[in-house]
Amino acid sequence: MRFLALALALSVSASAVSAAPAAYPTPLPEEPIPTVKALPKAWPKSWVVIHDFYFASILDGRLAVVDTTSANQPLKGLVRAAQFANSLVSRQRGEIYTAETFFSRLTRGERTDAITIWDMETLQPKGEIVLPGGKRQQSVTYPHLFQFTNGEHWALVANFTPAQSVTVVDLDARKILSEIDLPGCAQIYPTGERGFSSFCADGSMFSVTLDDKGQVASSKTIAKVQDIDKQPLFSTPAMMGKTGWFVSYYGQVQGFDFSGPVPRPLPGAFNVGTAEGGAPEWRPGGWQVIAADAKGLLYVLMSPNGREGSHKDGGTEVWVIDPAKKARVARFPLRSVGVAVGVTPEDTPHLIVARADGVIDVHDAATGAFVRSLGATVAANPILITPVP
Amino acid sequence: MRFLALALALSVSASAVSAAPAAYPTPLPEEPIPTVKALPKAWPKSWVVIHDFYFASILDGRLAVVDTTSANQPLKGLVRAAQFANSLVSRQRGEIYTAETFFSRLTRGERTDAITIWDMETLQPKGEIVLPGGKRQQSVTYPHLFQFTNGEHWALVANFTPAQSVTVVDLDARKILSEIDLPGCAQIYPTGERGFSSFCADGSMFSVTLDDKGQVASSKTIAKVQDIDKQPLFSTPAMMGKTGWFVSYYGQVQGFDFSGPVPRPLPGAFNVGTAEGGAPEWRPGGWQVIAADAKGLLYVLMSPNGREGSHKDGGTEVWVIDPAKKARVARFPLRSVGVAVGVTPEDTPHLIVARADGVIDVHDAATGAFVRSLGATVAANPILITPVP
Amino acid sequence: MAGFDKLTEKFARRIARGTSRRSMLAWLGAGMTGAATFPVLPVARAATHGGGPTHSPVTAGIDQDPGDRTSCDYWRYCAIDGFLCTCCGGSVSSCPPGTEMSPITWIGTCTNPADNRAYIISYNDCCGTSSCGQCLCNRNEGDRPQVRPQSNNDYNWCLGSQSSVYNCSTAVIVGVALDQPK
Amino acid sequence: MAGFDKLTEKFARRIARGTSRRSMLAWLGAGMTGAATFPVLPVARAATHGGGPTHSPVTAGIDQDPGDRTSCDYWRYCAIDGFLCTCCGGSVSSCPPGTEMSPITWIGTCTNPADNRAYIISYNDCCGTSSCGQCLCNRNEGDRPQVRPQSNNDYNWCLGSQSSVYNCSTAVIVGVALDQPK
Repeated sequence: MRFLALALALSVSASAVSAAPAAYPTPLPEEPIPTVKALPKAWPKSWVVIHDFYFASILDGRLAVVDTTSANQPLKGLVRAAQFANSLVSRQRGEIYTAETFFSRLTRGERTDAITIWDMETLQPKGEIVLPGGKRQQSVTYPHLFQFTNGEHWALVANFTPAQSVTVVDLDARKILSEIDLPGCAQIYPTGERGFSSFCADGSMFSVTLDDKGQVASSKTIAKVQDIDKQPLFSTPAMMGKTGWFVSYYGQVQGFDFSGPVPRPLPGAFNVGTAEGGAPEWRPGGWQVIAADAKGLLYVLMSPNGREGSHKDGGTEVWVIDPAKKARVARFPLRSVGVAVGVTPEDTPHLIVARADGVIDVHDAATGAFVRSLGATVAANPILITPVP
Repeated sequence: MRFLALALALSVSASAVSAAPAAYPTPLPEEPIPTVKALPKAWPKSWVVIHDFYFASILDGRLAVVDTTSANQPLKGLVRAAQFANSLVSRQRGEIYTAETFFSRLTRGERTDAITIWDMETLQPKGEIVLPGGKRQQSVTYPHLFQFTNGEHWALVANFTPAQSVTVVDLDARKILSEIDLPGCAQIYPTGERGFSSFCADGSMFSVTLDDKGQVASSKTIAKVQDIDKQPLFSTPAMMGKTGWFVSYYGQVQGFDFSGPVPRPLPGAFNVGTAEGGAPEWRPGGWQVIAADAKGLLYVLMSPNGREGSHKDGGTEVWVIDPAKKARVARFPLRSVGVAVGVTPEDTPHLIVARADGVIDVHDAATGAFVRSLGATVAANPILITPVP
Repeated sequence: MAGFDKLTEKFARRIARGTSRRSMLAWLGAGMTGAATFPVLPVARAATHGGGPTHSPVTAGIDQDPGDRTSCDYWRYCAIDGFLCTCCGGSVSSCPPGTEMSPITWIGTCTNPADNRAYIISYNDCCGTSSCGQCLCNRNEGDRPQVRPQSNNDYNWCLGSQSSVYNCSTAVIVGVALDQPK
Repeated sequence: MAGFDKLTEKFARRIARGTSRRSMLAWLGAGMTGAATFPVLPVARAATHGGGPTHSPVTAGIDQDPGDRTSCDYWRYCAIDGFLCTCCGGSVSSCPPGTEMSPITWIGTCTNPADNRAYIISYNDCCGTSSCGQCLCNRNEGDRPQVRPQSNNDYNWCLGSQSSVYNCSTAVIVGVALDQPK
């Protein structure tokens, strides 16, 4: 305590009274400690969750909660999304779920896979569900590796060891229900009340219904739903209710109705069309290349430099497609190369564009007009935009 | 296996023979898998270890092993240095040691502090020594929070809870020997054969000798070794053998002889001097502001914008000081603002400068002439340069 | 050290209970070996940016507390070291959702250019979420070596918190200094 | 799936034993559901830089294997996705010290502009050390959706390794393709 006493003496000595100006007779008030912000119980419809893949430290990925109306304080908070994580947001449950992987010594040691449950008001973890087997699929984040089913009471987690399977998780009971083998198939598209479908390597779709224990009740294969060689579909669709709209590397649009126990490919695939200025041609390009609004329009990120291998290069325009009319209804130029697009469910919807340089731009979804930029202030590598339905 | 078989069939189909030009009758050879590089058993004297504090993910900090002679492949490998880590390199033991902190769920959960032992040839971990109590000091990395003693058979780890103490670790037996309370004192300067000294808040130095069990054998306080108000010393000295040369925020140079059991302040502190062009004046500035070469010269990073609070701003010149003559012998302009300096023990020594923009520049230590830049290619936030003695 | 630990613990508990600033400052005046906040990126001030390329400032809305709180130049940040919570989902005096405010930290003294008073600023860190990554700011007016913890901003003060992982730093007014900063 | 796992394991063990490339390729030809390497940063190619602002290229030193191996444009990187090991302490065909090479990965086919041959390139990832952070490169010639793992570079193939933490990617010649890439 001898040294401590001396230190204290020194700390007290560092001071000499000053007079405050008459203009402000009262000092600024003291502020309470500790203070931690909370979020509104019901997030505004202008908020989105942006997945930051965080290339510089993939094991330290995160979700950014973003207020797209705020140009000066868009970042409302961060949620951990460690090591090739996936995430889900449930407004009805008031929770965010992250499917993550941890090692006991950061980069090495014992591996633990778990779903972490986060409260949407506090962004604090409320619990976790450990995923057995160390088999959770690690990929650049695709939304359809982790999905709800059974009215958001359950979640489905993709596994890849490289053996493919799906783990069925009861979010209410916080326990594992089952694991379903899925040889040769990938991605999870919730189907019907309790089940899912996946694309398979032969171009078919494999569909499973689950019983109330999470076991396979029935399964079915729908042959030739896509031609992977000639029209490979991006894995991430735009969802309109229970209809998923997929676009191919070459701009072909294909809908699937996932409302029933067996998925139904919608007849009449069509193309987003062509345009001048392509070198050699316009094609969809980016990581999340298609989004839907509440009115039933699709927004497709397009690259003018379409060629073999350009499908992840991002795009400089968004083409608005009406799938009912099977026609393009507008072209919106972007301010820079975008890699992901999303549309907010606001009364006046906005098109949110995550750019390759990390900047988030907000456009009017009806006109394409630029509204505001959030700058590169919420994520280093924004690759997915999740509006909160 | 049905889907698998189909996938395989598809993978085989992707092909059509071509003719190779006559100029190259033989194809390039196949290359072995797996192949992992190793480092030379004796690292060249041109190599340094650069601590990357990694602000974007402090929990994922790392050490870069850097060949300062290579402008196109300077990065030889990375070693984990997690969560405000400290490190030591022992050429005689052929090992690197990192003092780190881990959480079981990356950012939360159970905390484990440990020293990890890395092999200098393979950069693979060879083992770890768990540090009890979750009390390891976490700071922006200072070299003197983790030091050798007892001929590199032991290590000393600084703790801060904010209670201050030092943990004595037997590196040979890989076990904890003792914990020594150090109230009011900070930093660890190895002293004599088996012991250390620390600066204390009243301006004194507290010195401890250890017995062969790592317990305190004797201790001593040397009063008034620095005036923290008037000439605060940067905590990181330049070491010349067992003499530590410290510089103050205002350029005062003070040596300490740590060769005996009790440190001996060298008489005759002096100043690095002044120069034209200061606005308002030249002062040392940066994170690692002083380095020594084998000839007995000191290299001090200097800022022309010296003022209260400028001591971490980095510097635009390096001033070469001869402590024997107590005189400045040269001024070297840098290409940009430097934050850390080191001098290699090469036959022709080089001054290595880590810049605020992450670029590493190499200068001739004798003339100051710029030799090469390594670019911003080894570390995001290089804050310490450790030549390998 | 037991006595010091007890003091610290007591201080933490007082803050947790929301004890009045006045009593806390009295206790501080009685002599806390304060301690510091967090990291330094040399020249971080230059690297700092606000909420966007051309964004409107985040202000208190009153003339007596002037300046943009997303800017490293804001008066309360005279000795801060880290990511500004104002850019991270928190504010100048509150932590972002999902984090925990460190119960104790180091105390700086900054002069408010509007009322010319010297305020005691507590640079509490927000903990338990990884590096925010936005608005890195390092200013060192009054910063002294680690041997004087109450005047050094290089310590990670995510220390009384459940996790020591650092997210961002606040700059909370905890009182008016009896004296001017040196 | 047991059969597939056994195959994979067998493949891994063969590689670990250094079995000749020829027998491996024969096995591949017999039909491996290859699988992919790793992440994508869209437009990462533009962001990629070499070893320094103005550095000399890192080359094979022979005319038959032209190009700078620290550049994303190098011919072998036609379908790579990640940090180039050539910039990380490894080389085009070896992992940096301290990492472990993933035993299996996905296989691309790239044309060597010098000899005009199509080579089978194995993009083995290096694992157990965190993101290298240098020379991020993403090219997608021949990349197909994840449903075809052997043709998709978004999987993290640090999978047969002790740790799944990804450091960088190699581009190893494992043979000459019988056929040209599409």
